[in-house]
Amino acid sequence: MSGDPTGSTRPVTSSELLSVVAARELAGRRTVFAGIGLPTLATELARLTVAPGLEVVYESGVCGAHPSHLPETIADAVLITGAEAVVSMATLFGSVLQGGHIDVGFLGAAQIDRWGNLNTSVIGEWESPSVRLPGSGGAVEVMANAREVFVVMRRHTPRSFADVLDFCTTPGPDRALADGIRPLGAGVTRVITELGVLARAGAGDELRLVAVHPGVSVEQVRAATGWELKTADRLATTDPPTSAELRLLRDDVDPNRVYLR
Amino acid sequence: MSGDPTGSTRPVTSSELLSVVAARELAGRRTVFAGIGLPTLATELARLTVAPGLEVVYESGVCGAHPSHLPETIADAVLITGAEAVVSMATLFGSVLQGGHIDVGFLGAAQIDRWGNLNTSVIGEWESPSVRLPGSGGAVEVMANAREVFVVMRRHTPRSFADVLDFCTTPGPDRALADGIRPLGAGVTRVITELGVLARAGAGDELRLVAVHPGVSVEQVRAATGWELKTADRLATTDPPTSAELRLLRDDVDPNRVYLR
Amino acid sequence: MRGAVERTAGAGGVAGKVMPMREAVAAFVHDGDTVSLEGFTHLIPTAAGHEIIRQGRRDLTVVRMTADIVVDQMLAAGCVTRLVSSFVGNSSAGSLGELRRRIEHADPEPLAFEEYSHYGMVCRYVAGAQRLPFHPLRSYAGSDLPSVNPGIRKVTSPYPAADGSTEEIYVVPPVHPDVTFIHAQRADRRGNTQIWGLTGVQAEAVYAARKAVVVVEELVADEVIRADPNRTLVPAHAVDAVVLCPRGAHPSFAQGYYDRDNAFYRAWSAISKDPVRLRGWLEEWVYGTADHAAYVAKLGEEFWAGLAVGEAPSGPVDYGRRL
Amino acid sequence: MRGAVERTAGAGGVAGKVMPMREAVAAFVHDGDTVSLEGFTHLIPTAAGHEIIRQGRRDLTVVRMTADIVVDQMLAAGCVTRLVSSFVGNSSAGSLGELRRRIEHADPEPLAFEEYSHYGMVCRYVAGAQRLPFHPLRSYAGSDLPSVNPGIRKVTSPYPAADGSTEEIYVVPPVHPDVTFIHAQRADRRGNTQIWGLTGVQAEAVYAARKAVVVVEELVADEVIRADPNRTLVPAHAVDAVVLCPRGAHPSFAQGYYDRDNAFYRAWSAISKDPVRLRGWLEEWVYGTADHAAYVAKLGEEFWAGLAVGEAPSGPVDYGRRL
Repeated sequence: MSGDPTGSTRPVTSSELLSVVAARELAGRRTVFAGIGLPTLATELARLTVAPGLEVVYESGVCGAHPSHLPETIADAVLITGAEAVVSMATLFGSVLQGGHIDVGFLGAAQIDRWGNLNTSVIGEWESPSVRLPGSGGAVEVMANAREVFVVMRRHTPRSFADVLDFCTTPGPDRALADGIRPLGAGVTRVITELGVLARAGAGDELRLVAVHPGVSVEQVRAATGWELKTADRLATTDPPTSAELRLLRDDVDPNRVYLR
Repeated sequence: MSGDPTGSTRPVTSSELLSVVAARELAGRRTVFAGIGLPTLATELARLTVAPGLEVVYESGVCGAHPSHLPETIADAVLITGAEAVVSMATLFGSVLQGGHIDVGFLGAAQIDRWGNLNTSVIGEWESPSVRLPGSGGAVEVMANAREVFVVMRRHTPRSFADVLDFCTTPGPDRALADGIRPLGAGVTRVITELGVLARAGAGDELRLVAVHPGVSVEQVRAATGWELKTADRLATTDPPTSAELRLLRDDVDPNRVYLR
Repeated sequence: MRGAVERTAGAGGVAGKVMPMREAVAAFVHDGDTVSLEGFTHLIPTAAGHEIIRQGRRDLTVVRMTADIVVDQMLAAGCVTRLVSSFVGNSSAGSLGELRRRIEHADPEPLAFEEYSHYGMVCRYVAGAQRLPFHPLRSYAGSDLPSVNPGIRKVTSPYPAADGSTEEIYVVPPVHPDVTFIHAQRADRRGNTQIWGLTGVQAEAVYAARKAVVVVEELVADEVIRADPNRTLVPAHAVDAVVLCPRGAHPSFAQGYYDRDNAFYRAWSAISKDPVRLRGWLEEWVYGTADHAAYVAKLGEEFWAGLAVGEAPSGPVDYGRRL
Repeated sequence: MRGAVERTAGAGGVAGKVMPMREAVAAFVHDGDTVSLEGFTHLIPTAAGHEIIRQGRRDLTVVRMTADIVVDQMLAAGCVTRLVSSFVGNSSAGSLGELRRRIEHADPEPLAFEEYSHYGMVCRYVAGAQRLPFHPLRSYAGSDLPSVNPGIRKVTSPYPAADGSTEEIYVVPPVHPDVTFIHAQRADRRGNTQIWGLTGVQAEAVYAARKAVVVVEELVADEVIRADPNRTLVPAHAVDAVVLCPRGAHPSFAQGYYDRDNAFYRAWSAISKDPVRLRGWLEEWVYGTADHAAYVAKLGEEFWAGLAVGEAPSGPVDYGRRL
C-alpha cells in the first residue's frame, strides 16, 4: 500500500484515532444510539469494517438512515430522506430505547466519575451554577436502557474526570441500585479519550485504564484523571489505525473533514 | 309534501323511530363515538339535520369518515378510504377517548340497571356462565371517558332492564365513586328503546322514563322494566318522525335498508 | 425480562429473516408458548393461526384483543388452553361456537380466560413494549372485572388531585408474548414493515414480544420502503422473521388489496355452532390444505374476484433532497 | 382537568379556525399562561414565538423539550418567567446566551427552571394527552434530578418483579399547557394536520393542551388530506386554530420545503452572548418586522434559494375503493 494516493501515510490526528478505536469496539454490535460528531464517524467506519449490519438509531427518531451527505445534526434532513423508518419520540424513547433494543449508546459529558456517572447539567451548584450546561437531553434514558454505553471524550483532564461530580444528571447502575432500582444495562463500559481507553464491566466495577495510545504513559493518564485511576492487570497499547481504516475514514466516511478536525 | 314519491307516508318502523329519536338527541354535539347499526343511522341523520359538524369517531381508529357506502362494520374499508384521519388504538383510546374529546358515546348491552351500569360479559356466574357474551370491547373506556353515553336497545324487557346485573362489565359513575375514583363523565344519560326514552342527569341520579313513543302506555314500560321504574314529572310523548327526517333516512342514509330492518 | 439480545436480527441475520410460514411457525411457536396474534378487524393474521393448527401446537396462551374466527378455529383444533382478550365474539356477525362451548360447558375441555377491556389490552401491550412494570388507565373503577381478574390492580398517585385529595387509578401488567404474529401490506427483506389503513395495536404487540413474525402481502425492494420512512410502522430491529403470504388475512381484509369476506363471517356462526361441522371445516380448509397458497387456490379465482377492490392512490409527499 | 368542552372546534366552528398568526396569538396566549412550543429540531414554531414577542406577553411558563434559539429570544424579550425543559442549548452549535445569563446570574432577572430528561418530557405530554395522573418511566434512578425537581416522584408497582421483590419506578406528572403551538407541513381548513419526516412529540403536545394552534406551510384542500388519512398526525377535533405561515419554522427546517439554516444556528451563539447585540437583533428582526411575511421578505429570495431542496417524492400507496 506504499504510494497510497489518498494520503493514508499522513500523520494520524486525534479525531481519527478516537474514531478508529471507537469503531473497533462496535464489533458484533447490532444497534447503536449515536449522536453527531465522533460517534458518527465511529459508527460509519464500523459499518464498513467490523459491524456491517449495524443499525444506527438517532434520538430524533430515525432508524436505518442512508444519508446522501454526512449529517450535521441528529435531525439533519438528509438522515430522513431514504431512511428505513422514522418514529415519534414516544416510540423512540418508549419502545426502541426503554424497550431494550439498543446495544450501545454513545454519550458525552462535561464530567464523568469512576463509576461512569455523568454530569451534563451544571458546573457549580444547580440552584446558582457558574456554568449552566444543556442538561440531560436523552442521556438519562440512554444510560438507563442501553445494554452498555460508550463515552468519547476528546479532552482528558482532572476537571472532566472528576473525583466527585458537581451534579449527577445521568447515573450509572451503581447509583440506580443505591436508589433501590435494578438497572437494565451495564452503564458506561468504555471511555475513549485522547490518551487511552478506560473500561468497566458493569455494576460494582469502576473504570480502569485498559489501554494507552501509542506514545502515552500510564502516569500521564493518571495525572489527567481526578481520581486514583486503577490500571488493568494487562495494560495494552492501542494498535494504531491501519491504512485501510484510515483510507475508509478519510475517503469514504468524511472526505470533507467535517468532523475529522 | 303530499304524494311524496319516496314513500315517507309508509308506516314508521321501530328502527326508523329509534334512529330518529337518537339523532335528535345529538343536537349541538360535536364528537360522537359510534358503533355500527342504529348508531350509524342516528349519527348520519344527525349530520344531515341537527348536528351538521358532527364528527364520528370509530373504535377502529377512524376520525372524520366520508364513506362511499354505508359501512358494514366499524372497520369497514370504506370508512378508511377518504377519511380525515386514521389513528392507532393507543392514540384512539388514550388521547382521543381518555383525553376527553368524545361528547357522546353509543353503547349497547345485554343488561342495564337503573344507574346505567352495563353487563356485556355473562348471563349467570362469570366462572361458569349460562351464556358467554362478547365482553367489554371498548365499552368500559367509553363509559369512563365520554361526557355522556346513549344506549339504544331494540328490545325492552325485564331481563335486559335488570334490577340486579348478573355482572357489571361497564360501570357508571356511581359505581366508580363507590370504588373511590372520581368519574370523568356523566355515564348513561339517555336510553332509547322500542317503548320510549329513559334519562338520568349523572352521578346520584337514576334512570327515569321521560317519554313514551306514540301508542305506548307508562304501564307497558314499567311492566317491561325489571326495577321499579320512576317517571319524570313531565312525561312526554315522542314526536313522530317528520316526513323530512324519514325521507333523509330512507333515501339518503340507508336506501338499501341495511340497518333499517 | 426481554432484551435486544434475544433478537435474531442484525449483522449477518438479514438474509435469514425471509422464510416460509411453515418454517416461521416451526421456529417461533412452541408448545406452552404465549402467542399474540394482532390486527383489529383489519389485517388479521389468519394464515399464521392456520399453520399453528396444522403443526399441532398445544397448551398455548393466545393473546388477542378481539378473539374472533381464527381464535375459535385454534380453540377447536385443541391448540389453546388459555385466552387473554377483551372481546370474544364473531365481530358483529354472531357468536363463536367453540369458544362458548369451552367457557359455558368446558366442552370438550375448560378454557382459562383473562378478561380485559380493549384499552386494558392496549395498555398491556404498551407496557410490554416499553418494559414498564405496569400501565395506568382511567378504566375499571366500579367494574366487576377486577374481581374476576387479579391482574387488574390499583395504584395511588403520588400527586394530589386538583381538589387536593389523594387519587387512585387502576393499572394493568405488561404482556410479553413469546412471539407476536401480525399481518401487513408490505415489508422489505430486513423486516421494515409498512401498514396503512387501520393500524390497530400491531406495533406495540411486536415491540412487546420476545420474537416477532411479520406476514406480508408483498415483499418489496428496499427502495420502496425507503421512499416513505414515515409509513414504516415496525422497524427492522423489532422483527425476527418475514413471511410472504398473499391473502393471508382472509376472511379479514387488507386495505388496498382485497375486501372483507362478510359472507364468511356470517357463515361462521352456523359452522361453529355445530362441533362436528366445525371439525369438518377444519379438516377441509386447514388440515386439508398444505399451506395458505393451497387454501387460496381452493377458494378459487372467481371467489377472489368478488373481494377485489379498485384503486384509490394516496398521492405522494415530498421528502426533499439536498441540492 | 381539561375536557372536550373547552375546544373551539366542531359544528359551525370550522370556518373560524383559519386565522392570521396575530389573531391566533391574541386569542390563545395570555399573560401568565403555560405555553408549549414543540418540534424536535424539525418544524420548530419560530414564527409563533416571534409573534408572542411582538405582542409583549409576560410571565409565561414555556414548555419545550429542546429549549433553543426561539426560547432564548423569548427570554430576552422578557416574556418568560418559568421554563420546563430537558435540553437548554443551541442544538450542537453552542450556547444560549440569554438563558445562561438568566440562570447563572439572574441577569436581568431570575428564571425558574424545571429540569427533566427528554423521555420525562415525552411522558409528561403523554400523561397530559391521556388525562393520566402520572406516567411511569425507567429513568432517574440514582439521578440528582429528583432532588432539584419535586415533580419527579416514585411509585411502587403493585406487581412483584421477576425475582419476587417489590419494584419501584419513577413517575412524572402530566403537563396541560394552556396552549400548544406546533408547525406542520400542511393542514386542511378544519385542522386535520399532516406531518412527515421527524414527527417528534407534536401530536402528544397538542392533545395535552387546553387549546392548540397549528401553523402550516400550506393550507390544502380537504381532498389532499383525505387521500392519505394515515398521514394525519393531528385530527381536527384536537385543533382550535390553523395559521398559514410559510417558512415559519426558520431557522429550523421543514422536510421537503426548505433546509435548516445551520449558519444562523452557529451565529446565534455570538449574537446571544452579547445582550446588547441580542436586543439589537430582536429590534431588527422581530419588533422591526410587522409579521413573519415581513421577516421572510427581509431575508430575501436569494437567501431562501440557499435553503431550497430538491424533490424526493414518497410514491403513493393504494387505499382501495369498493367496486
